Amino acid sequence: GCSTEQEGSAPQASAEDCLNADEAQAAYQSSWSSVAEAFELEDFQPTDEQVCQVDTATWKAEPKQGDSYRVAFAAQGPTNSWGVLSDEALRYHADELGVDVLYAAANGDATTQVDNIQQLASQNPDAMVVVPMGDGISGQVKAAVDQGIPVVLCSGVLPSSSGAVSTVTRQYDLLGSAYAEWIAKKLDGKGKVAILSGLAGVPTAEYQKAAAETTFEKYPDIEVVTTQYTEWSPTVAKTVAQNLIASYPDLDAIWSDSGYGALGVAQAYEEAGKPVPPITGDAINDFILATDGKDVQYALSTFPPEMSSTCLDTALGLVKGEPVLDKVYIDSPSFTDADGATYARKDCDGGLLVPSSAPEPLLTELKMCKA
Amino acid sequence: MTDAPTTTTTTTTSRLSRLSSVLAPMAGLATVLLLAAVTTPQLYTPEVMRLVLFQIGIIGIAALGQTLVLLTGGIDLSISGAIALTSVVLAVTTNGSDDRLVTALVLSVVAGLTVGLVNGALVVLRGVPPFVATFASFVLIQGVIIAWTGGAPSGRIPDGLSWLGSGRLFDVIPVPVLVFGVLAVVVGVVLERSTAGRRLYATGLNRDAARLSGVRTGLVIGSCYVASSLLGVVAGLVNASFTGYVDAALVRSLNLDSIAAAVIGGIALTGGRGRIGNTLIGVVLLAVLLTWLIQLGAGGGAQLIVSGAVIVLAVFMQGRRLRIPGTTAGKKGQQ
Amino acid sequence: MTVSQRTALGAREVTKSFPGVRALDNVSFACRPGRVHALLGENGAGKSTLVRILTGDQSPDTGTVVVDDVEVALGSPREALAHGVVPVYQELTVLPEMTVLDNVMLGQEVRRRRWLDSRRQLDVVREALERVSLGEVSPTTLAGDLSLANQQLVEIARAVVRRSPVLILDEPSAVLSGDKLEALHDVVRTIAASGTAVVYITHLLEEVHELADDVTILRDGAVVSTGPVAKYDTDRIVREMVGRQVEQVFPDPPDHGAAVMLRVSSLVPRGSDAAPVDLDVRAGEIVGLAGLVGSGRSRFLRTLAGARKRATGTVELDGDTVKASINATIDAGVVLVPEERKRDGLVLDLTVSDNTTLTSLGAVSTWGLLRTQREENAFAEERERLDIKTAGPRQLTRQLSGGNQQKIVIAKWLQVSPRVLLLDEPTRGVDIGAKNEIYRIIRELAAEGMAIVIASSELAEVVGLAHRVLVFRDGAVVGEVGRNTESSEKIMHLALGTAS
Amino acid sequence: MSAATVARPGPSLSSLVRGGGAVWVVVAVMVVWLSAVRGGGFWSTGNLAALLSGAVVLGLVALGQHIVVLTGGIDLSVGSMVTLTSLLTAVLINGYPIRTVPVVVAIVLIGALMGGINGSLVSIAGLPPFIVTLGMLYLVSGVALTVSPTPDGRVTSALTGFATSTFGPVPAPFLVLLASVVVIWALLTRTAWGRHVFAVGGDQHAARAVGIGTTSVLMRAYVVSGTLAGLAGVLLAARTAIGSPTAGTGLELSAITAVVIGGTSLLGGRGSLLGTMGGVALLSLITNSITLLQFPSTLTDLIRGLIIIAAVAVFVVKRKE
Ligand SMILES: Nc1ncnc2c1ncn2[C@@H]1O[C@H](COP(=O)(O)OP(=O)(O)OP(=O)(O)O)[C@@H](O)[C@H]1O
Ligand SMILES: Nc1ncnc2c1ncn2[C@@H]1O[C@H](COP(=O)(O)OP(=O)(O)OP(=O)(O)O)[C@@H](O)[C@H]1O
Ligand SMILES: [Mg+2]
Ligand SMILES: [Mg+2]
Repeated sequence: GCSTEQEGSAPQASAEDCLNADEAQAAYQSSWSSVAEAFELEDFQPTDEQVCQVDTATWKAEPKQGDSYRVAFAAQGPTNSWGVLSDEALRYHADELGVDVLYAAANGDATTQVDNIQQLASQNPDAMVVVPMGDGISGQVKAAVDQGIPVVLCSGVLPSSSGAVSTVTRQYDLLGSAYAEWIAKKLDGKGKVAILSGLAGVPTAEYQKAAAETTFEKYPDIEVVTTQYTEWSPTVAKTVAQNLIASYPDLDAIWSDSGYGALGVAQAYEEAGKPVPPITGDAINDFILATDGKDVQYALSTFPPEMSSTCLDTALGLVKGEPVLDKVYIDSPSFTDADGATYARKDCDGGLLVPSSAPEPLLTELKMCKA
Repeated sequence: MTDAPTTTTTTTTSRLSRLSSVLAPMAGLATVLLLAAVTTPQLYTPEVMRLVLFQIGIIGIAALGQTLVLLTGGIDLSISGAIALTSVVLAVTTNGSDDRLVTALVLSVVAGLTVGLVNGALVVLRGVPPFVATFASFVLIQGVIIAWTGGAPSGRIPDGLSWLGSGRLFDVIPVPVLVFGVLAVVVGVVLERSTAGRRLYATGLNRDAARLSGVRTGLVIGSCYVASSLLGVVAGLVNASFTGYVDAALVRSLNLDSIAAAVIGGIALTGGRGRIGNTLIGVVLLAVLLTWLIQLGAGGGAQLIVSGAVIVLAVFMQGRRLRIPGTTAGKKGQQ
Repeated sequence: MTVSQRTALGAREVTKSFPGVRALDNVSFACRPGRVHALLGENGAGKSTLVRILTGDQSPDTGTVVVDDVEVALGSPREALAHGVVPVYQELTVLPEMTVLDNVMLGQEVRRRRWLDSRRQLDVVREALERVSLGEVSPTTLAGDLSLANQQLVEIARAVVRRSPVLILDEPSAVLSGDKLEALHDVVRTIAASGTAVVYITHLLEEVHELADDVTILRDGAVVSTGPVAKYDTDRIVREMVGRQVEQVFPDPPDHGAAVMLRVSSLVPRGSDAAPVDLDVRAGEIVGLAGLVGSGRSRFLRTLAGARKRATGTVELDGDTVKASINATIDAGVVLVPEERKRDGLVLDLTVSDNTTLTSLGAVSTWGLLRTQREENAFAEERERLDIKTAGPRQLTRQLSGGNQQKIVIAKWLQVSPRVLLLDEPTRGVDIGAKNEIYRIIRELAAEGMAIVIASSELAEVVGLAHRVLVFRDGAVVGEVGRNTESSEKIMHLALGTAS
Repeated sequence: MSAATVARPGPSLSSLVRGGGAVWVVVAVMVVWLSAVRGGGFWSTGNLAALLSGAVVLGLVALGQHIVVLTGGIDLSVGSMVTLTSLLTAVLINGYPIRTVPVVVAIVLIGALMGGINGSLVSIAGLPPFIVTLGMLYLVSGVALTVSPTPDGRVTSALTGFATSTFGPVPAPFLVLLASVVVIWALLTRTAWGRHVFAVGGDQHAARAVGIGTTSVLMRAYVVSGTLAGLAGVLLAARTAIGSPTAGTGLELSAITAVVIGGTSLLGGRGSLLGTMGGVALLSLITNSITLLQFPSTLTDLIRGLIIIAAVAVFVVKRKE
């Protein structure tokens, strides 16, 4: 094998193979249009994406052990409140359905997850749900699929080379560019913007940032004056924001990928006695509560952790031979400061992403909300 | 050969060598300040300088604890664990209300004491290398926090503490830097002027000789780990009250700033060498550097590259002093 | 036999300064093939510094090193070795965690192609060990498990394997006695006979006439005299070394009290399988401990002082039991001047004053804060009493000569007004002038009523100082010898196990 | 006499620890326990393969760390070196089969080069290893992020095929680890350089005094460590197929833990390869068993922490009195 051709660059499945595409395509479009509507964006087009139905005959199977299905879950692990809820929502749903779960946590690390997937696959589960920690796990996902285990990607994407049967997620591109478009609208296409990304090198952060950068490039009069990392920590975000205030006193808006980032920024501006510029982020309860009754303009959306229960449904659908799409796009409410108050949950933990579609009993069980 | 003239030579040489030990970090500081003047002149505005001061406070408090441990010839990787643990204890026990603040403070101190005692016991009683002992307790602290909070900690820090993190004296000087200043003076006096400090230096320089002279070296070393963890608790209080929220990101990150600051300033890893002034300069250098890097708006990669280069460079400049003394085979005796 | 006029190894006008000290001052020196050249001088005269320069371990400020009549620049010991200059440094360089075999072959491994040739190595090591009288030691034992004396011999075995034209031995005999010392002398003689030039540094002046062909004497970093050994009797050597007349006389020790002050009953150090030791010492009494190297004196003293764990035994002071911990022992007033001064006795990088007050910090402080004035007064007092030669209280202890360092150790203990003073090899590596002063101090302290136990490998010293001498063999006391004319002989017999 | 015999048990444990055997006892106990609790699951070919391939990267890095620690140093930069080399492997190959061999060779050389930088700063400039490699940790991570802040590049199917191919239950990459262990073992025990590593770590001044070129000994130790990190990077890239700028984060601490649990002294000059590999085996087993036994996810870190702390407390090599 010393071909000078690049491997795997051939285009994948062509349009003709695509089954039952229309309905699926509509679901995809709607996940974009709902954001466009919430943020009142006029020209917000989804990126090209083709959604098809999976040929379920390939994956239909009886439980390999006992009467109930065993689904392996390669999770992110409880490294933050998102991870906790993602884990627990899937388990809760599995309990409801009477499905066994084989669990492994990556603690946010792709390399660990490679080992996890291999080990889970070796336990020969009926299906596998993977919350991808980075493209690096593609090879191992492929190996699991080749081994005959249907793999559903959950809350993230992998290159098509991974061979994953279905992907259940909300799009990073969607969030990144929606926030950027909202800012552009607020600024009328003109002004100085700072980008506050999460953790350098981590796909979740980098893909959203890249989408934002692409969007801002469309507006010649919007200047991205600086790009900083908040490590998704309010402490770091506040420190960074204080620096921004000092060096760019005339900043017009701040693009942030996280509510924790936004929280730190809001605090820094308030302490400096300056109005908080329009800001974006994900909808953590803390941020909404903290800005309640204050004049802060924001646009928030979520990347809901409880979508993991949909991931489980999808995986079970595969093995039961039910119709399943190869890409399932999760929609989640997006909102701006106008509706913030209606989404705030005083009875819940600050780290909760609102509105949460997780079952209330689960939230109380996890002590995230009061009963 | 030991007549009058040598007296002056020895005192001047020792004064010179003391000066030279802070010369390298001073040069580093000057370099960074100079680079900043060219690249980001806004660093010299009062607002940004205040941010530098704040950074000094935040990094400095932990660096003081680190200095004590480094002087015993140890190292404390668990400081960032103590910092995280404090904020979690605060949030969980108070749930954001001021009513149980005192209980929470007491519990934080107890938590800090426990961490310090575990470290001290591992190092002193079991002879575990400090690097590994404190790393192990760092992992354990993470485990405790995650098991306790059922995953990611979150919650509010009581407002009654917010002055500690965000307050300013006369509207100018950030409270954290004041806290650091007071603690630095205390640690400085202990090191330079107290019997405890003398015992600490003796232990760090030659543990065997100190022990045989009646110094309770185990107690000295153990106390340093406890002090370090307690200073970690103070740093944790400042840190938590800075934003008012528990920072889940802190729990997982092994923050080496305190070590970097002490070592850049000229505290030797071999123990017994270095003064509070060294730490002070190291802290200032690091604080200026970090602020400058943010001002520069360089990406994550460039920030890391510059930090790494500065660490290596700072130590390179004081390299001669840190080299294993060429004529003594005494490495083993000192541990 | 005609003496070759070639300079196998030499120095030309070498000067070397350290901060505050001129260690070598324009030193010239030459050593001829096949001859043993004794290098003598007080502590701190610069002998070891000269060795380090001759072997490339340090570089001279000015001057040059000559090897085989050619001036060479030596950048490291490695280069010196390449020129055939083999040193045995004063500080042990045996690695305790490695086997004897690896230690001997270190840096001169026998290789076949790129790999170690274990069989050849073993042969070489066996032969070398045999030569230094360590034939019974297995090459696979860890060097750290050997006694200090045997470790020193391993080091010499390492040098023997090199078969180099120049061999430098810096105080090789300091930790040797009896058979081992004889073995060392034999090795040195054979090596010299085979044409090697040997530089030999020692404080044992008897050795000089037994071994040396030539003598060079250093004083304060300068060569004061050099020539064939025949021209030097012991008196002259001592006079040139210290620059004045010195006489070693041991007047009778002052009378001691009758009441037993320190009572040690059936003491056994942990990890020892020797018979228990009993010892009674009266106020003002000086008890000597004699024995061959490795006979267990140091171990006994360390255990008595609480620095080592006891297996069994009790220690009583004036009838009160002393607990078996170092701090309890110190608090009771029993203190130890340890054998390894630099490792156990002093914090070399603290100042002389800091070291002196380390044991009595409570007394020089109020509320835990040190009072500089009180510290300096305390030091000044001891400096006066013990005649410590130092630039001042702020001088680093490292910069002091060996004898003065030893005085600092004693000074630090005098600070706590001890009842019992345990001294382990108090004059090892101490020059003759300082030695006499230490003897004077010991006698004075005894006269003040202190009980003193002194372990020493120098027979004359124990016999001369002590009221009575206990002889150790294999960790146990095998006899007691009083103060009389035949005591030395009796002690030797007891120590060697040849007593009838 | 009796007193002396009573005191025996101490030395035997300590000699077991010194020889590196102690940690294997624990590994054996864990294996027996896992077999009893989850026999089928544990001994399944798939699980064994997972266990073994999970150990490869850590094993290689620990191997390099072992040598550096023997010299009395420490290498905090190995994790970042693995990150950079694995990222570069993927980015440089980028799916072109023709590039596979030259890139793999180049990457291992890059590893050696980075090790060389560490080595020269430590040996020639005489700087403390802790800080040099801490600085390098930041520096190299920074370079990796500069090369690509997002997962990037792609290795060829030849490499991924190698990573996934097995001989029975033994994954091919594990054989690379085995081969490296054998080579390093031979270097340490059968060459003069190996002896010198111990000597330099035991007492650098003594080593210099007997004419050992301490500079080159140290230099080579760091170069070997870097080379092994490069090799680990290649294997990691082969396993993950795609390069990531954070792949090796935290590896250095695991590697140091493995070395210390294995009974090697951080002061240098003492330690056994057997022990270090035991440390790697133990850490891999812990990870494996956490998933195998399905511990509650919130307790896994606590369990891991408790085991590590117990292991270091029991298996630490004490200074001789
Ligand atoms: N590295 C050093 N730094 C400072 N001073 C030193 C150093 N090495 C030696 N000296 C000083 O140089 C002088 C000569 O020391 P040297 O060790 O050569 O004496 P010596 O003749 O070997 O004495 P001894 O008989 O005690 O071994 C002493 O005053 C010593 O304190
Ligand atoms: N590091 C060591 N490890 C094991 N055994 C040792 C060690 N050091 C000394 N020993 C043994 O302990 C015994 C007593 O040694 P010790 O040093 O107390 O004797 P000593 O009479 O004081 O001799 P020296 O004159 O060398 O001090 C000897 O048998 C010796 O071999
Ligand atoms: Mg000497
Ligand atoms: Mg002795």
